[in-house]
Amino acid sequence: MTEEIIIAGFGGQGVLSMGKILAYSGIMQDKEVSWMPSYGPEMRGGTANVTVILSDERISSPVLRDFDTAIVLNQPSLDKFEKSVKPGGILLYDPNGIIHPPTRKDINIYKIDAAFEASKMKSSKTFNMIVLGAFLKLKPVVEMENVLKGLKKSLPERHHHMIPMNEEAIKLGIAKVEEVHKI
Amino acid sequence: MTEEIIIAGFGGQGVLSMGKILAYSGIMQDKEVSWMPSYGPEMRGGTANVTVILSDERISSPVLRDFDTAIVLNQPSLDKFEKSVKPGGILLYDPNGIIHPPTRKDINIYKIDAAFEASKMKSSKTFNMIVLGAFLKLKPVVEMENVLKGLKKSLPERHHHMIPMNEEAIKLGIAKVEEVHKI
Amino acid sequence: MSNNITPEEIIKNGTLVFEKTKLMTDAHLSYCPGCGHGVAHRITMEVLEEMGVGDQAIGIAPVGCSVLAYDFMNIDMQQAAHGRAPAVATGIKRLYPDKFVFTYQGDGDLAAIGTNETIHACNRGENIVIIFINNGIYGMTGGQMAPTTLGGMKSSTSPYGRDLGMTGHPIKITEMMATLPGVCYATRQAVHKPGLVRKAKKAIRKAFENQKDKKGLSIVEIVSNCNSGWKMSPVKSNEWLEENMLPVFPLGDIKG
Amino acid sequence: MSNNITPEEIIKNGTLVFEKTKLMTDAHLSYCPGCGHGVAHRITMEVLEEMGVGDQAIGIAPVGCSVLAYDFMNIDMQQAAHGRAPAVATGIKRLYPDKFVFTYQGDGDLAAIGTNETIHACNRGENIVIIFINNGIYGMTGGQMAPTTLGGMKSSTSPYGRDLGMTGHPIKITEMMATLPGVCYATRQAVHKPGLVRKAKKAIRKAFENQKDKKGLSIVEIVSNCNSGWKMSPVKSNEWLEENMLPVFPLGDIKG
Amino acid sequence: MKELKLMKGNEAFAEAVIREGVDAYFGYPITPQSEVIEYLMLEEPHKRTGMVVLQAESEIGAIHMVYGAAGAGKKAVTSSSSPGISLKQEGISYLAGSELPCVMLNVVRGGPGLGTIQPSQADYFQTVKGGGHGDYKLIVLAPASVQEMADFVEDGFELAFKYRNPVMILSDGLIGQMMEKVYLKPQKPRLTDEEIREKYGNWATIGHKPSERNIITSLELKSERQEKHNQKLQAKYRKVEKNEVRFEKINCENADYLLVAYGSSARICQKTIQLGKEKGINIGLLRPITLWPFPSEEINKMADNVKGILSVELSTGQMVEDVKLAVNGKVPVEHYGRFGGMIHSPDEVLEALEEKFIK
Amino acid sequence: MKELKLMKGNEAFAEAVIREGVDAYFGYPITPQSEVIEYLMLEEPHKRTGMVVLQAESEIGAIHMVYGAAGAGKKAVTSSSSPGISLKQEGISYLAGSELPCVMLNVVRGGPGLGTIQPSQADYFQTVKGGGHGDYKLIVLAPASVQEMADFVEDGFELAFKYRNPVMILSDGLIGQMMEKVYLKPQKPRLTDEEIREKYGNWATIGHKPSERNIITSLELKSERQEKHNQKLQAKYRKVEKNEVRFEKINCENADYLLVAYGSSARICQKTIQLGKEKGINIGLLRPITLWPFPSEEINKMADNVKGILSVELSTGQMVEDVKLAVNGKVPVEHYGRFGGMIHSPDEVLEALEEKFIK
Amino acid sequence: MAKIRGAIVVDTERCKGCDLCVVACPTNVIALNKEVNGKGYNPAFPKNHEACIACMNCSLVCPDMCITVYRYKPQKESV
Amino acid sequence: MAKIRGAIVVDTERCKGCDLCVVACPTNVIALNKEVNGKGYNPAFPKNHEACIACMNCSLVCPDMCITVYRYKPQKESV
Ligand SMILES: Cc1ncc(C[n+]2csc(CCOP(=O)(O)OP(=O)(O)O)c2C)c(N)n1
Ligand SMILES: Cc1ncc(C[n+]2csc(CCOP(=O)(O)OP(=O)(O)O)c2C)c(N)n1
Ligand code: SF4
Ligand code: SF4
Ligand code: SF4
Ligand code: SF4
Ligand code: SF4
Ligand code: SF4
Ligand SMILES: [Mg+2]
Ligand SMILES: [Mg+2]
Repeated sequence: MTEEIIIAGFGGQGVLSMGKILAYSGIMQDKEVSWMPSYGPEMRGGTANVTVILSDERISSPVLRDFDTAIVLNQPSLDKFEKSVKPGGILLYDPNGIIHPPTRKDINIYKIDAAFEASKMKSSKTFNMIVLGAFLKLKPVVEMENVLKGLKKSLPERHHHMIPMNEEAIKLGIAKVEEVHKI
Repeated sequence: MTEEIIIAGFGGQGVLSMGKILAYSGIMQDKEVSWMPSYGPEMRGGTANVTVILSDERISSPVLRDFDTAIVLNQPSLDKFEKSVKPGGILLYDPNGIIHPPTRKDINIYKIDAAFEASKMKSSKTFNMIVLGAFLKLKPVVEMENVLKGLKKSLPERHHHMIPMNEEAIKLGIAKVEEVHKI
Repeated sequence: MSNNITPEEIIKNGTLVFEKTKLMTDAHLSYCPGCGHGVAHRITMEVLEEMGVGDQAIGIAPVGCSVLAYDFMNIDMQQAAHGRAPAVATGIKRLYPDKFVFTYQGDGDLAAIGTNETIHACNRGENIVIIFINNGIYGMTGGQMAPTTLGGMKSSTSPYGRDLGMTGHPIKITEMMATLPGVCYATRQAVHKPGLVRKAKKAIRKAFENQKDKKGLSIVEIVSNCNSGWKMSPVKSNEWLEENMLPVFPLGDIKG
Repeated sequence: MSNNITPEEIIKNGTLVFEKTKLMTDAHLSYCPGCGHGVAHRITMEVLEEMGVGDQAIGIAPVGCSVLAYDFMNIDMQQAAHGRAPAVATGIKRLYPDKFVFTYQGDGDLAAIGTNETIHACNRGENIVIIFINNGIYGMTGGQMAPTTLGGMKSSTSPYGRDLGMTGHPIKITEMMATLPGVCYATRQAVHKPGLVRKAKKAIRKAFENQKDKKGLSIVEIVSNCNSGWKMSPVKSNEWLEENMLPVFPLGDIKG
Repeated sequence: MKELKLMKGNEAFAEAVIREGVDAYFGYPITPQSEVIEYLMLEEPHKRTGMVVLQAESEIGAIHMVYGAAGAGKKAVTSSSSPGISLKQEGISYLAGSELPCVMLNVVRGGPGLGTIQPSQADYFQTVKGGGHGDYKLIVLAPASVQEMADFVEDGFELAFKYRNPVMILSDGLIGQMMEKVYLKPQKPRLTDEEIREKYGNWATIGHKPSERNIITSLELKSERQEKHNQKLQAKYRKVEKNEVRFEKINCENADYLLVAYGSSARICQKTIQLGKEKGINIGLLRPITLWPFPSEEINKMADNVKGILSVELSTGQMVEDVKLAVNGKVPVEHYGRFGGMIHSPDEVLEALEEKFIK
Repeated sequence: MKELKLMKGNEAFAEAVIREGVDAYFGYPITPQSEVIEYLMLEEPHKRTGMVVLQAESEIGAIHMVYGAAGAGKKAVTSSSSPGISLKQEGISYLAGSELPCVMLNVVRGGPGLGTIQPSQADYFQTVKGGGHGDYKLIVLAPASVQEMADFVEDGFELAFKYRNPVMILSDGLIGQMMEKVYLKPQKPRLTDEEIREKYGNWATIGHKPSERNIITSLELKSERQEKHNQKLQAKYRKVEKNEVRFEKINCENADYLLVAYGSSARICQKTIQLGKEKGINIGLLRPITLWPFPSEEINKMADNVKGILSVELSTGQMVEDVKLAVNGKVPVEHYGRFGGMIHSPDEVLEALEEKFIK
Repeated sequence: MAKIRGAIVVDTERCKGCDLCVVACPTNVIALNKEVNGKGYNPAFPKNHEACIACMNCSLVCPDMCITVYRYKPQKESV
Repeated sequence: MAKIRGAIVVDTERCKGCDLCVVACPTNVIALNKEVNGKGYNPAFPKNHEACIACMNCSLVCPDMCITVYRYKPQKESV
């Protein structure tokens, strides 16, 4: 099994840490992982993205042109990465602020209204966990138990009290993800 | 005609400027010239040497292992450069302070007691000009007229009054050079 | 019209009393929200505009958050290597003694890696202006400790607070520069309050007037916030600046 | 024995009151006749010998005439790149806080190319000693102008005399260093007269005692001749030093 | 017991530095490697091992602090990125000339000049041919994973002390910024003066009696002696070339085409091999682990059995010269690579290979 | 009217700098090239042409003053020797990245480290391959006589402005310190702002209205654009390689062996040819005048007709790599050279040639 | 004496919602909008515009040059 | 009181004839030799040796550490 994922959005949306939790979860499930961020000044206010690979084998290139799954959380990211999903792959997006929704017919498209759900949960910090839940529903590459372990590993001790809320958010994401287009 | 000369002695003996005057004289006689000094901290108090080449053709290497003429003005220089005279070439030295005189049999050896003559002239500054005279007697590679022109060129204006004394010194050198060993 | 005039009417009929100077480009600044660099840029350009010398000015951008100053200052500019702006300015000014040459530098740039170029431009009395943004931190690279970082202040390379015993005291480089005869004017200003902005601008004006009069090097230090590096909101960071930076770096003229 | 004792007898029977310290090697110094470097070397080594810490000392030789100091100072030494001795000393001292670490630097080395390393070692308060030989010139490379060269003074790069307007004033770097809290002791000495030699040695002793007591950085500037660079006899150069250098670089403690 | 972590390359390097028992780190911040000093400051290794971590006033300050510490026989580290490494060149030449061991890290970004902060491999020439003046060589290790960012600290110090030579770890923004699994070795104790002397000989300046004193210098005013010193260095370099070449071969047995790539580019090329297989193109990869000494002999041997060799670098073509020198005309050697902070994808590499050798 | 003088290489360079109408010299003393700044100070060119001569606080200061002056469209010069040139590497990379024209002189001495002050050619790699970071090239001229020390100032500026690229004159202590006849060109006037703009275009930062303003920078945070910038640089470099290769061939017609040597070493090899003749060995000499662009094509052609090629350098072997790359395996290529400040004599070169190829 | 009145125009696309103008305004004219702009910031707007006295405080401290200020000085009553 | 007497030994091969000791000596003990040493310098020597009072001035200022100083203090007459 190898799952190649790109996660992209605004700097503040928790894109990098979502990738990190995914990577940690992978490790908990004894997978090989790589997490490759975009970095630099564009992160200040601008967009950020991270490539995460989970695999049962040693990972070769951390740099990819095409992905099994693209998770895009704003319009610029959608514009940039819709074309990078492998035919038959998955595009997952948050419709909030999306004016031009995805149009490809050769991939599976899902949406998760994570911003909306997070505001309902009254915690913007759960946003990326809701998205993660949605992804895990579509691609159960790691088991819930290992995700929680990964969460624990990636959060500093003093934030461990937030784990239950995050778990809830992940579950919410699993429940709320919607199919848009299926091939 | 090509004449390859090494001049070597103590820092204060005017070795470099003697070479310079010779080079200038060569230019006055429309020759190609090169003047290559040893430089660096050893010049401070230590020994100095300069390679001068006068030629009718374009000069190739300014660096030489063997010379047509070696002019050596102290013991260390004699020790170093006696062996560098081409067979049949000339070694000219000032005997002052020389404990181990030259011994080669395959070269022509001359001496000029320039230190002594200079002290008689009551001007240590003429020392190197006396040596130059001696050399010119042995190897009249440049004409006296051009030597004087060279002297003029190489001395700053304010020292031009010293030219007559230098001329005298050169002539003295021409007169006083002695044969030591002739092949 | 009466006192009951609406804002819309005022905008149509009133006098325009403040707008962006033409010597700033229309590009959106790359700085974090509330960062003092913006005001410092603007008042520098306002001074050049008011003096009518924008087309005779050459600015040197540093390496630091203001590395892209040339995207914002609408004049001829060179981007200098980290710390070397005063040398670059020297190279230009020596050849164009009648042009207005200035550097715009951060505290890492001017007071860490660039100390040598700073001190010697001062010592030679280069007839230039240095605008020096002291925010007590390396903003650009992610908030590392600078030589100007306060004692006990946290940064990404002093995560437990700067230890004065291990890393030294916040350096007052402007005071050091002021000791050199080549420096004709040294002042410390701030731009986090309207009155201070006005004063800072006056100081910058004086600095460029000095250059015009060939008096030597003028340095205008501006104590500023780096709210990102300090990890505070802009408003909070300005308060913190007032309470913590200014006691160590007191405002006012140091020389000239 | 009586007052009529001969010198030869005194040598045999008298007390030895002065001889070359064992912490100087037997190598002949590479310096020009009469150059102040020799005395400065010797008294530095005498202090270490008297403190009994020669085998706990690490010296840093600069680039300059004293580049070969390691041939003469009979202790562990490192040769540093031009101007970088204070950084090299920092590297050593941070790892051996109980050893005696000092740099020996000329004015070109310390106050021109090395200004940054100098200032920041001071600012960090590195617990080291800097022996700073100020002869107002680059001796080693043939007498070029240094930042410390006096106004009007001739050098091979100021052949018509240093022009203060073009090249700046002689820099008083020791005074600048003294402004930094990390510097516990800054003093200016000379070694061209016996009394001054005694004082200079005391200053060096104090500097090393400071290091022992972990007080911070001590700088001992020694105003010295470079008779070769100045193109004077040693005796004349010392007179010239007294008349011309000392008014600009007055002797005495500056701090501590 | 090895410890498993998910870390950035820069962090793994920093943690490995602590665990290696390194005595001192001196550095100056620069993207994309500031995590090294930030991690060290956060970890407070002075509490863990007594290790010194100091932020220098500049890269020049840092390299000369390393010079001082290394001259005192200590394990010293510095790190920077391209422009900062350029500033260290005089110091690096001094370290090599004085034969001082140390480990340096360059997390390369795109140049020239201020350039970009994105990954690049355009400092190969600077590192391998001599960015500083004079005839000298750095031992150069090129990590291709976060694991190697950690492992090469130990390897680097072994080589550095064995040969009394500075070692450069030539990484890039990609390896520095990415996170992977890394197995960390257990903490080594820092060596005492006695252990250092026993292990590596008594050459360090830590204070001695006159009769036993040590001198660290790269100066030799007498040319005869300077030439001797250079000869000694050259003899050492020949020894390193003979003993320390390291490389990795992937899928090379029956390869028709050979990729030569190091570091991040080698990682990318691994995937290109896969893509090639899918297309029926048999590609091998030789990954130099030491860039100097370069695996010239191995590449020369490989040249006997392939139709073409592609040097794949994030640069406009630098290592390709060493590949050509190794191949000496036997088969065509070409270069491919994105640059200026751009990164080629595995597909692009395959396309380039096809275009240059097959189409 | 040309003027005949007897001058040191360093002095000839300095005088030619004045006569070229150069606007500014910035430098820091170092042996064996301090005569450059000393001569300039003595000559007071500010009185002759208004030229600025300033002793900087360091080599780093000097190169960045050059950067400023060059960015202002002026003819700016700096000079130094090996350790000082290492310090300039960041600045040089900036000049190349910002495409600024200037002329630099390196009067090479033996390294590494502080080394010796005697002549050497061990900075070839640093100069030709890129001592600084990033993908860039310097145009490199190698004078082999005092005359060329003077002439290459004009040539250098022509190339520098034509390609908006820094030019390095790679000399050494031998050429710098020796005196020869030199014919000096008449004084050129310094160019006015208008002349500069007309001749070289309007890119300099000398103060403009906002609508016409100029920016000098080497930064491009967007990798796409940085890659484009690099491609532009590379296209320029290919043009230089096509148009500006310079070399001299001596006795090459029927040579059995070819010496490749530049600068002082080429002078020495000229005599070796003579000595060879006396022994019945037919030796040719190819002297690269531009070290970059390197006369690879010509050497490759020559390789068809000779039995062996000897790269003769005052180093442990650096240019020999470029010779090998040019020859690409056609004939054996060897290196010979003294180093560390030692200078090979013409006889030694001949002996080396015999030993490597004949005996 | 007639009160001086002022008005401001905020370039909401430039604005980064830093709040500095809000704090600087002596008459509490300015507030941040709940709606974000294209860059995701809550831009300033003159919530209490009538209170503006054209003191320029807001424009002086705005780092992003978002604020243009107009002044209106009514005919003096005595004239 | 008995006069303190001194004597010096000059290492003539180290000496560079700089004259500094000559100038520093309060009792004019030292002069430079007419004959040069192996390095070509005119070395210092105690020309007027009896006048030496062992003040060490010469050795203190000698940059080349050529001078060793001995002191002799005659038995005090009163003892
Ligand atoms: C030679 C070199 N070293 C380091 C850097 C990395 N760097 C970029 S900006 C910077 C510090 C900037 O701090 P400061 O000058 O205070 O400016 P600020 O961002 O705070 O305005 C550093 C260290 C660099 N670009 N070049
Ligand atoms: C990087 C570098 N730049 C320049 C030099 C040349 N250089 C050697 S010594 C020296 C100046 C020495 O002057 P100072 O420090 O005053 O020492 P002094 O010789 O006067 O005692 C210079 C410029 C060098 N060796 N290295
Ligand atoms: S990081 Fe700091 S200095 Fe830089 S733009 Fe942000 S607030 Fe301003
Ligand atoms: S050149 Fe000057 S400083 Fe150097 S040894 Fe001679 S007198 Fe002393
Ligand atoms: S001009 Fe003054 S009163 Fe008006 S909004 Fe701005 S700060 Fe408030
Ligand atoms: S100060 Fe400027 S940027 Fe900040 S909120 Fe006000 S208008 Fe917006
Ligand atoms: S010890 Fe004093 S009195 Fe004796 S020679 Fe020396 S200086 Fe003169
Ligand atoms: S001071 Fe020393 S070197 Fe000078 S003359 Fe006297 S003994 Fe000789
Ligand atoms: Mg800052
Ligand atoms: Mg000096």
